[in-house]
Amino acid sequence: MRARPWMFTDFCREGKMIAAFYTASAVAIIATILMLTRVNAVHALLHLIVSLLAVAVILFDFGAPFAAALEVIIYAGAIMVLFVFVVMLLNLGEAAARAERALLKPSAWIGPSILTLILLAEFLWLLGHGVAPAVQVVSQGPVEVGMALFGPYMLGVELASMLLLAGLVAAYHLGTAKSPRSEATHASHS
Amino acid sequence: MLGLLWLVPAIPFAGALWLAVVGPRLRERAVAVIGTGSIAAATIVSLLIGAQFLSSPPASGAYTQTLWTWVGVGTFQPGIAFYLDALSLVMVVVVTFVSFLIHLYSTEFMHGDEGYSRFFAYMNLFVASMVTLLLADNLLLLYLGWEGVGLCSYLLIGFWYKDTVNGIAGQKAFIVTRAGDTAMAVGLYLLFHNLGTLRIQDLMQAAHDHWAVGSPLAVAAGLLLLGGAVGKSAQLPLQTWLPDAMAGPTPTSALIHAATMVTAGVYLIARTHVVYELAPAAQFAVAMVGILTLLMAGCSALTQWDIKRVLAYSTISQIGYMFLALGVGAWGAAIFHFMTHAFFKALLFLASGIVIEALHHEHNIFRMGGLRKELPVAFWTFLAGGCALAGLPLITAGFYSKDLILWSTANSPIGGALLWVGGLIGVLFTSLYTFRLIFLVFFGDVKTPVSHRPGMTMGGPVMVLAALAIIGGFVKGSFETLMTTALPPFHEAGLGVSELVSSTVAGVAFALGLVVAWYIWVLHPALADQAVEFSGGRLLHRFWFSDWGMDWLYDRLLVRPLVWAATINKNDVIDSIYDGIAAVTTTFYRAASLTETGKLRWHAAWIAGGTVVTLAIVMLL
Amino acid sequence: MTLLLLILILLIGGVLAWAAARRSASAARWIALIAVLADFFITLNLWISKPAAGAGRWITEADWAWIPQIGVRFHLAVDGLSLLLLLLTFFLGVLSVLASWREITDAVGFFHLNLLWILAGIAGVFLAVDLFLFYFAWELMLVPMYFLIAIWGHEDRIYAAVKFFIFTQLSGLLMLIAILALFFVHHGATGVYTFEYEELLNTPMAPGAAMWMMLGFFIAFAVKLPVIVLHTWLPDAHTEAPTAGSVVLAGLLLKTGAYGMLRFVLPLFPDAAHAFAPVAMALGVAGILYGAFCAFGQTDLKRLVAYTSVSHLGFVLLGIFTWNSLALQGAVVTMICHGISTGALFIIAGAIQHRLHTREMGQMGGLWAVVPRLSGAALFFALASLGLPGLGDFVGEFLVLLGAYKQSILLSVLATVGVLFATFYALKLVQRAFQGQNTFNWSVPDLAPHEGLVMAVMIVALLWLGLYPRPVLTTFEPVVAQLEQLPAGR
Amino acid sequence: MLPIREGFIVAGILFTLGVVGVLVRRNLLFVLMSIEIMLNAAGLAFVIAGTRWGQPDGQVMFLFILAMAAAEVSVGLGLVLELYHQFKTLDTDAISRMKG
Repeated sequence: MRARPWMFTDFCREGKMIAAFYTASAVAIIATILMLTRVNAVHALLHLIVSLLAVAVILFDFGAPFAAALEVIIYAGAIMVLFVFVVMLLNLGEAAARAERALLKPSAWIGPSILTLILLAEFLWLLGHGVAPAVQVVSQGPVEVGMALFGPYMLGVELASMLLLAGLVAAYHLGTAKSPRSEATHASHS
Repeated sequence: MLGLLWLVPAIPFAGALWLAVVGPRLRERAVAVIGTGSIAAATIVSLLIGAQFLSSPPASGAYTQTLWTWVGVGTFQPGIAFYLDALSLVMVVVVTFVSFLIHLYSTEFMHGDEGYSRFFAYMNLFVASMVTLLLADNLLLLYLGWEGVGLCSYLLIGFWYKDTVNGIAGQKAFIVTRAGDTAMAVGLYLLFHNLGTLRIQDLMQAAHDHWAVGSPLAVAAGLLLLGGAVGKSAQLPLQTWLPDAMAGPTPTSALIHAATMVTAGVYLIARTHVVYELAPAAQFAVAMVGILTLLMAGCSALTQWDIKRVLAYSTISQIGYMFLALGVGAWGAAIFHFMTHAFFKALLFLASGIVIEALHHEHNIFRMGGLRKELPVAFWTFLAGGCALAGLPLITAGFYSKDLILWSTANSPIGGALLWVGGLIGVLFTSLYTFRLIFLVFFGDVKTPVSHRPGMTMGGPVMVLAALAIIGGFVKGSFETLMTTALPPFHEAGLGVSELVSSTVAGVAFALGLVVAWYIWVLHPALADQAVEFSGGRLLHRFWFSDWGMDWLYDRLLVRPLVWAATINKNDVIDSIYDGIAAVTTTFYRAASLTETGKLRWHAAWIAGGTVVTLAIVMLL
Repeated sequence: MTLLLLILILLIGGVLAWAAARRSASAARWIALIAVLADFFITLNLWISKPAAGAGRWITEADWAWIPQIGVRFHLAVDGLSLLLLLLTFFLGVLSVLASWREITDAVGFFHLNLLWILAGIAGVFLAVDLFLFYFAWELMLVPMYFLIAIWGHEDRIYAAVKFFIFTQLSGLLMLIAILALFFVHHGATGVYTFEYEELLNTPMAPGAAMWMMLGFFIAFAVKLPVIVLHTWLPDAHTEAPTAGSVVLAGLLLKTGAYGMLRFVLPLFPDAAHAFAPVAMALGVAGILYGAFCAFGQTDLKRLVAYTSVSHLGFVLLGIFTWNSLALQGAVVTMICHGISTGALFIIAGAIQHRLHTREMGQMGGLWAVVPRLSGAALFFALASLGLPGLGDFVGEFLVLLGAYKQSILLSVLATVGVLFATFYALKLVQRAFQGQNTFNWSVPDLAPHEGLVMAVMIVALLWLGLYPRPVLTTFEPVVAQLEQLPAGR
Repeated sequence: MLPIREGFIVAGILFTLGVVGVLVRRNLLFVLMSIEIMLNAAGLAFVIAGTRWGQPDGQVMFLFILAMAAAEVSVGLGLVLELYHQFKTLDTDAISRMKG
């Protein structure tokens, strides 16, 4: 292993990292559960952001500081902000919340939750069989990731950029859909 | 002269073709001239050939004329070839002569009928096929003539097609005869397969060489050919079609269902006599068929009220006599009886035609009466025919031929006392129903006035036939010797009943029948009805009237179930298999489309379910 | 070269007819008629000039390389069997064009294109001696037939057309698999890639494989020659097709099935075919009896005639698999005469439908007085179909039965009973449609001159085949000799 | 010494919670949010795997998932707005025109 500068990760090598991992996981899971059960969209969004930040911490624990940073910047920062923006745009208000509460009867939860519990059980059973010993964490900083990205995954990067371009064009198109053309059709309808 | 043999079938065939194509446009007179002329020409040619044949018989006693090979495949080489020997000569001469008389008769009888040319076309086609049948050198050509006459009988029975009953009667006749023909066809396959040829003379020779007497193949062949003969000659068990065949015009009944076609079976058995000599069991079967039909038809004839049906049953009974003669080995006697029967039965039918025409198509004999003075021509000729049929001793031809049969039945090794007695009872029945007919129709008081008297073209043939019915018998001696050239002579054995004894006994039976008939239907007309009154009599009467219930039996046993099953299976049960397959696929499709509820959550749930199942499989395997 | 000409004339004639139709319908009809007549005379002179002179197996050949890489050659050849069937094809082709002279009024051009292309496909099937080309022609023949039924058909023509298409297409695929299997087995044995019929003839192969390949071919031909269980497409297709369609369908398409068996199933897999023979013969006899039984139950005139084809082709199947000279000759004669007699019955049925606008026999009755010449012709052909001696069908059926008797007495007797059943439906046809009272008091015109000509030609043909079939028999002689030499032949 | 297996368990739990969210919630927004969770859980699993083998590939895959999630959200929310504009409701069960 070549020498590299001191990084914050070295600090956490001792037992503190494991405790951080467990707390972050607990926070993530609780936040997600709260997010699912919320009636008000904005509350759910905030819980989701908390959950994403907790996942970022876990990522950091697993020696992927670059991924954790990205998670915070793009995922929590960009995507969630987009969500909040759209929710504000729709301004659902109290009526939607009440309707939501009507729909969320406990009975609605039973079917899917049974199904997902089976799914979870299968995960755990499969994990149980896989060999995953606790491993000495070797953190992979942005250097290694960058090297890999523009090494074997060159094609993947190009495709990702194409994907983002497509997303951009679609978003632009849908966004402007409410331009005069739809107004005209709207006018003709009424 | 013999070279013109091919003209005998060719001229009527050409006449038929010409009338079928051009006929409808010709006037009635022209059609009559062509129709009758062609048959007259055929008769003259056959008479000339007969004369030359008798005066200077060819060396081997037979003359063969081959026109062209019909079907040529490997060893199977049947040709369109004609074979003339004494047997076929007599048959052809009688058939052509009687046909000519009947054609002459029907020119006037069918006068005014809108299908006039069609009638003569069919009649000519019939004569052509009958002559082909008689002159056929090989069994395949015989089969062609055989089916041809069956076809013409179908066409002529259903001639007045406007009335569906006639159509159905024609259909019935054709189907029943073809049922017999299938048996005959199988017989042909058997003969060809085992003996390698269908040429009759070679066949007989091969049978003689290869088959021992009583060999199962010979018996099978004999029975199969008997099946064909029984179908065509309306013998037991396929006789149900002949009474219904009376739906056709009377000249047809006279020609086809009395004189010629129905005796085709007799000719077939006579022609293939070697097979029967090799198979005594089959020959005995022929005798049994003969005797049983003889008696059954005799009884049924007693109960009929339609003049033509009485004559129809009497035809079945007389052919029973011919089969009996064939069965006991008296080949010559059978042919002799064929000749005399052709004359007097045609006569009876034509005379009854005059009677029917005179009483505006009245068929019921109980509504006729006292025509003795009204229609003298019909009466005297009918009387002559009737006596010939019943067998008035010494004068009529019928007596000689029937007596010959009875005598040979008594004296033949196969026959015996039982068959002889049966024959005698038959004579009694015959004279009984004949004189019943004569007394009811011609004696007593006139019940329906006579409107139309027959002209010369109807009276002439009837009188000629009457003459033949009388003098026909005297040629017995020379006829016998002529027959021996083609058919094996009759060899006496058994009871040794002399000629004189059997003829006197027959004469007594005839007289008894005459007296009883006179007593019942002239002196005490009411007696017949009383006889039927008491319970047994009514049942018996109905039973005999419906031809011993056989027609009813066939209808219930064969016709109804087949028709019912066919209508049930109209849209083809096998088709339902494929409709079934189509239905199954549609149900699957419909079930699959139910899962398309359009709700997002359901789709997500299906996906999740799918992953669960796949993981489960991963886990388990 | 003449063989290629035969097909080209038809293909080009079809296109020309279609083009000409824009100007005038009768122009299209005349072009079609001339094209088929030309083909008929070419084949006729081919037949008359050298009836059985063919030195080797073929009378004449036309052979070009088509796709050399996989051994496919554009190889057309004629021997006794295919020459006779070609003659029948063009004979019925001319008559079907004549028969639909007045009946087809809409899209006449496209109709004649389809008709001529079917005939080209059928001629291709009879001529092709390269299996690849054979399969190509087999499919080519199918598509225009589908259009013919689907566009110019009667009431539920789409159902009938689709059913016909599925049945034939599916079985065609089985044959394709069998061809390819044979192709590769041959390569395995000899290392040569070829679809050439003569080379594929005696490829050594395992009996099991041979049986499967034989069945592949057999089922494809069994659907076309309607063997009893696979026959249900036939009544629908025949009833719904226009007259020309029915005539071509009954007269020719059924014969391609029988031809296929004689050309491919028997020679290519002699031992397998020999082992399979009893089953096929039993199927044939079952077909005869069941076909006749169903025909007897029908009330629709065309459906009745369609079922009679099932019965008659049962004889052909019986004849083919009896495998002796008598039965084989009988099978070919039956094929030809059935083509003519059933073709004629369909023309008559078409004429009646054209006049009365109904096929239900219940509504006919008493037509003899109204249309005597048409009824007379119908009677003649009904008698031909019930196997009256003196007409062609009888000669064929008698030979088949005679040959079958050598093989198995029971089957031959049952088949003869089948002939008796034939009487039932033929007489029912005549009785129900033409005799009896004119209850619906029809008054319709009798046969038109051109229809009369068609009828007369067919009557003469049947009488000639019935009384003097030797020319047909001698033409087919060499092929029978070849078939008999096969190891399994007796 | 980080417990890899527990890491995967957490990812699994998060993923299943996402699935429950998708199945239960009728509101389209909540469905989208649950999908985000599922994506996130998958990303986490990839990173943990990467760390387990000491390869940067896990993080590269995570990066791609991020890119995909971003594109998906932008389009998804665009559609949500369009849908809301059309149907005036976000209840997925109501919007079920695509019936079989």
